[in-house]
Amino acid sequence: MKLVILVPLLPLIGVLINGLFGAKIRGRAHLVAVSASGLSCLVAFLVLFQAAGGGVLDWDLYSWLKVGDFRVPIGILVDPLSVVMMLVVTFVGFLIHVYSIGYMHDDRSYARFFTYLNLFMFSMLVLVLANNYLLMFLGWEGVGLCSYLLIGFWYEKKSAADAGKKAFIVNRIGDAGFLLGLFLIWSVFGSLKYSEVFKAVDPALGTGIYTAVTLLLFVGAMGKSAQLPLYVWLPDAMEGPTPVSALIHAATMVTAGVYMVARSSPLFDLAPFSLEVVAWVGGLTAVFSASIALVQNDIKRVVAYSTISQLGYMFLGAGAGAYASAIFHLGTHAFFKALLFLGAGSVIHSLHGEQDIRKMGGLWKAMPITAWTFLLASLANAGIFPLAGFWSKDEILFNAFKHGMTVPWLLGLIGAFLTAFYMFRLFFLVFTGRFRGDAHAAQHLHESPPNMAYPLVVLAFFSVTVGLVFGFPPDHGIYHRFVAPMFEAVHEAAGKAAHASLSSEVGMAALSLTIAFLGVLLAYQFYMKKPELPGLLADRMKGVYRLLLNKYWVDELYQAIFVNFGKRVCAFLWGVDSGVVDGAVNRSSWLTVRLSFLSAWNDLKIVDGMVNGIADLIQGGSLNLRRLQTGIVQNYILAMSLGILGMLVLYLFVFR
Amino acid sequence: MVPLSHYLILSAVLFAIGMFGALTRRNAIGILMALELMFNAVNLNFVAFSRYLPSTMLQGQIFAIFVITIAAAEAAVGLAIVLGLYRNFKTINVDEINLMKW
Amino acid sequence: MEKSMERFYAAFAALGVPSIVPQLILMLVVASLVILFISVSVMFMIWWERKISAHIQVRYGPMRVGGWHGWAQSIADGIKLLIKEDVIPAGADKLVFALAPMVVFAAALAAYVIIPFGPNLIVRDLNIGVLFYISISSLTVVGIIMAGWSSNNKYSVLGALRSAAQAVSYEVPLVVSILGVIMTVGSLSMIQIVEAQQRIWFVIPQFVGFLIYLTAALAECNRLPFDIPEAESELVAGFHVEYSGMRFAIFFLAEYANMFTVAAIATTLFLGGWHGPLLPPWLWFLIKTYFIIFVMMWLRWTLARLRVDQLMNLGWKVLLPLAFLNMGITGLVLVLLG
Amino acid sequence: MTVIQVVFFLVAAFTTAAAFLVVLAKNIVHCAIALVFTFFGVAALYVLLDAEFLAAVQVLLYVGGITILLLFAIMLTSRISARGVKIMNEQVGVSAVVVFAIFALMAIASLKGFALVGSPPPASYATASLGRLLLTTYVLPFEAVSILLLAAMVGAIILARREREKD
Repeated sequence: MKLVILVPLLPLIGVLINGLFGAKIRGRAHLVAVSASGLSCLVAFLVLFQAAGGGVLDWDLYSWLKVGDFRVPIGILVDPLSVVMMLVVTFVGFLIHVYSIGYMHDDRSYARFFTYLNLFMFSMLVLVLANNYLLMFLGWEGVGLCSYLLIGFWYEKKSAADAGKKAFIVNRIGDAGFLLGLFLIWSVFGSLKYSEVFKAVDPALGTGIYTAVTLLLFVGAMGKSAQLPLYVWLPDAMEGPTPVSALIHAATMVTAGVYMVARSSPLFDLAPFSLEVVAWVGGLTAVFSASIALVQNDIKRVVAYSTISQLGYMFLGAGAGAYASAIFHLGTHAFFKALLFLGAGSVIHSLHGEQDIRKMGGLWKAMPITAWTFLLASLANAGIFPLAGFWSKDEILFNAFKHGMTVPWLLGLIGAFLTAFYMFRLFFLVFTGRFRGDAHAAQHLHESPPNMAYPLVVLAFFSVTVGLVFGFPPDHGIYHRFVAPMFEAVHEAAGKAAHASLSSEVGMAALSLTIAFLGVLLAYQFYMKKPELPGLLADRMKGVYRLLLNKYWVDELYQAIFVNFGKRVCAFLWGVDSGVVDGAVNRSSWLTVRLSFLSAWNDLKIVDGMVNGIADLIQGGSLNLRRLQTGIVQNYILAMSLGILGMLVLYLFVFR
Repeated sequence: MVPLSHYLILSAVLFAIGMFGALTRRNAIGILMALELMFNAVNLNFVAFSRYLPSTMLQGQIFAIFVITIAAAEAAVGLAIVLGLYRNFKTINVDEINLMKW
Repeated sequence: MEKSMERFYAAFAALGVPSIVPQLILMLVVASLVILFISVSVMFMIWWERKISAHIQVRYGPMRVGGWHGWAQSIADGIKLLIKEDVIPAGADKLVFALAPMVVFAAALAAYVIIPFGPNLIVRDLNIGVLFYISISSLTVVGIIMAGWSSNNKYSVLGALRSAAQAVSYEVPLVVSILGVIMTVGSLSMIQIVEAQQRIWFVIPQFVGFLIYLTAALAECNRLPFDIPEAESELVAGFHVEYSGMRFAIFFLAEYANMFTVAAIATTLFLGGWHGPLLPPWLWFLIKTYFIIFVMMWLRWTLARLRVDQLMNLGWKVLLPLAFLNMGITGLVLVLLG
Repeated sequence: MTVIQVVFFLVAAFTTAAAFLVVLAKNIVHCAIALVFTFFGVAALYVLLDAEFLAAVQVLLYVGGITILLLFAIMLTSRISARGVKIMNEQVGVSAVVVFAIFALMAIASLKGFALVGSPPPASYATASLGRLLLTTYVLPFEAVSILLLAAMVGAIILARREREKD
């Protein structure tokens, strides 16, 4: 079991080798990085077999900070939750490492890329395996740093550098919340170790404190996991290389927020209001970003908005108290979303950097492997039976319904419909029909090299099977038997409140499946049967279309909210000015002219006299006073000393 | 034993001498030296208190350490400023450097 | 030892004399003993240095005075210096000029308080032992600046400033290199440091620290290859160019006394102090100390002088980082070993 | 009069005399040298107060560091020929009065306030506990001071170095 220490250590060794000698080994950097992540993945599987028996390892390696009674160890926690996360991270990470060999092979910063990638793996594993909040925060910041470095990987491109900065800054807002949450945890529970904090959890402290802690933690999760309103950085993060988008901004880092919420479930369970907030934010985000994804034309952005939407589902699940389901969706999503990104990357690679889906189409024939795997991933993402996405998403929706969160549940259903629609819009536009790019590009269409294609196939295999194998029957599959005991308390409480029958479960599944099929069918209608229909619809509903195309203008809104408000105020004031004031002015001017002769005399003699008199007085006074400011420092010190003297006198003799 | 007030008065003497120097020396380095005297007087006070008042045991010494540290920083920055003054004015007599007035 | 002290005090108490009198007498006795030791040992060292330098250069060195290998040469030189005319330059600041050699010698003398010649052969085992040496040795620089400035001579001022810059720069690595030992022992007291080396001399675990200390100590003593403050070819003789006769002799005395101190501290901190088989402790201590002095002399006649910029680079860019590294690694090892 | 008292008065007289010299000496180098003696006097007082560690730090930092810095600055800024120049500014008289008044008040306060404080508790050697305190209770000020030192170092370097030629 203690083998687990190798899991984060191997990528770290990779970082050291590639980071220090990257310039030397250049084109062979992947040998180090891929073997590091591969071995790490292997060890992770070994740990899984040992942990499958239900063993939990809470291992303090080293006393990290020891200041007074503030103690934080560097320690590892291996329990079902962290094992699942560890597996997802190492396995998907390994596949993406392999994929990157082909995708990045002619980049001039090859070694730097793999260094960052390994550093990311290390930080993410620290985040996942930490046994206390502070170490988790270290990993949290580490992955944030890697995200920044990798988004801005092509830093000579201004948009990439800007996107990196945006991600970093938006995440700061969330991290501030997280950090405040940590402070609060420390001051309330006197420790940052999970085991000690959760042992100290006591409902008698009142829900207020738990609500405060969990909401602060959730602010952190919102930043990292790109939830409303802090989601704005994720679409821009697509400026990074596509493997990065797949690994960091789809499969692993962005799910850290969900992991953190699940990890803190003992705290969240005592704060019903916070759970409500989590569920609502999740549901709203799911629908909101899915609606944006409907009309985007950049292949990676569609997938990015889809990611935000799916993260929303995870939070919806967590908010409904179904942490296990949320983590399950996290796992399945990691597979099919990584696959989608890698597929998109494959397409982009084949088209030499073209990302606009209006210039694609009919790629099925040219790149069959990519197309097939992409189709499977789309089906999984849309939640079609029996692929992975169906099981996990269905579970989340069912749990939301079961726990009486009707509105978030409805939001989830709408989101499911939208998801199916935009996924297949994307698929049909890219892979079917005829090619809409220029002739030159058409000649160069090609299937990706094997080391890019194989990860696709592997991921596709898992996207298809993982849900059925581990998640069937819903809520009682292999996965659940492994993970769910961790969240036992919740389940029991919730189970008593609303025990659902099998029939309602099947009915719910049928409902969401129907909705998903409707979405697919609609997309088929729009983009296969009658390709002119979308244009017509866009013309008819211009307002909505533009609203969605411009992503609800949120970016612009954040930018200009104060400006617009200011402008409106000014316009109002101008109206007052021109209408009321000017009228009054004109009327009164006549009167004024008459009166002014009278007042002129008054002005010249009396007022001027007074003003000049005061001015003379002040001038004379200040001419003398300014001599006080001599420019000689010691004069000032003397004045200060006099003040001290005065104070001494006061304190010694007056205020006794 | 020497009573506490002896130390306090000695410290007051040193402080007053330092203050007098800071108020009257023309040479900027002389002023810095006078400041160091004042720092020393304060430290003496701290250490004496930490010796004589058992409830404050060692706190005074800790503070004295901080004061010494800060005095070192002050001396370094102060002397750098003096060198800057000398470069710009060719003098370090502070009463000749009085451009910041009116 | 303790007993005889008590008897000594009791004898005075019986006479009705206040206790300060025997204390003062004791102080005077100890101080004169130390000065006597310094003078004898310095004379020996000077003779030794001349012989070593001569043999390194394939000459004989002084051979005549006193018979066997010119053993009385230093004594003759000393007497000559003492009876020379005491010259104070006309433009000199007389008070400071006269004070400077005293300050330098006082600093050199004070350091002997904490040198542990043997388990009981120490003037005073101060709690702050090593720290006392470090702080008192910084006084030497003040004396040197006083000497250089008061001579009213360009060369001596330059020598003094170089010396000050050098001493300040090398004091930092010196202190940090010692920290490794102090962290291991957990005490500043010289006696305890020596006792901690019963099993293993610190030169083995702290070899880097030892090297840094030795280098920085050479610089602190203004010896070659760090003798820029008194480089003959550039500054004639540095800060003491205007000194002659007895005052010069005091500077000379202080310089060699410092050399002995530095070597003695190195012995205490790194070479196990008085520990050694067969021979009595104080002899072991002296053997080790003179061995280090021999190494220092050997270096002097082997290495060339560094330039000022090389000197500063070595101090700040090589020794200091190394010393910090040594300290960090020592701390890490200590923490890991519990 | 016990021995300790005699020693105290001797050291106090020595320190005060040296301090007066610091402020009143005509030659700035003499001032600096007098300052060294003052520092030594204060260090001796620390020893009397059983603060040996602080005494060593005092000598190390003030004599070995600050005085050397001061002497350096003096050498760099004043000419040896600049003797016989007025050393005090115009406000000597006022300053003397104000400073004496402040001193008198401080003396009154100490006599009134602390005359009753008796002999101190038995001393214990405290270097180790000083270190422990610095790294536990006072760790925040400790870190803050280290940052301050860093800032001062950077500031001093920037202030003291000549303006680089514009290229």
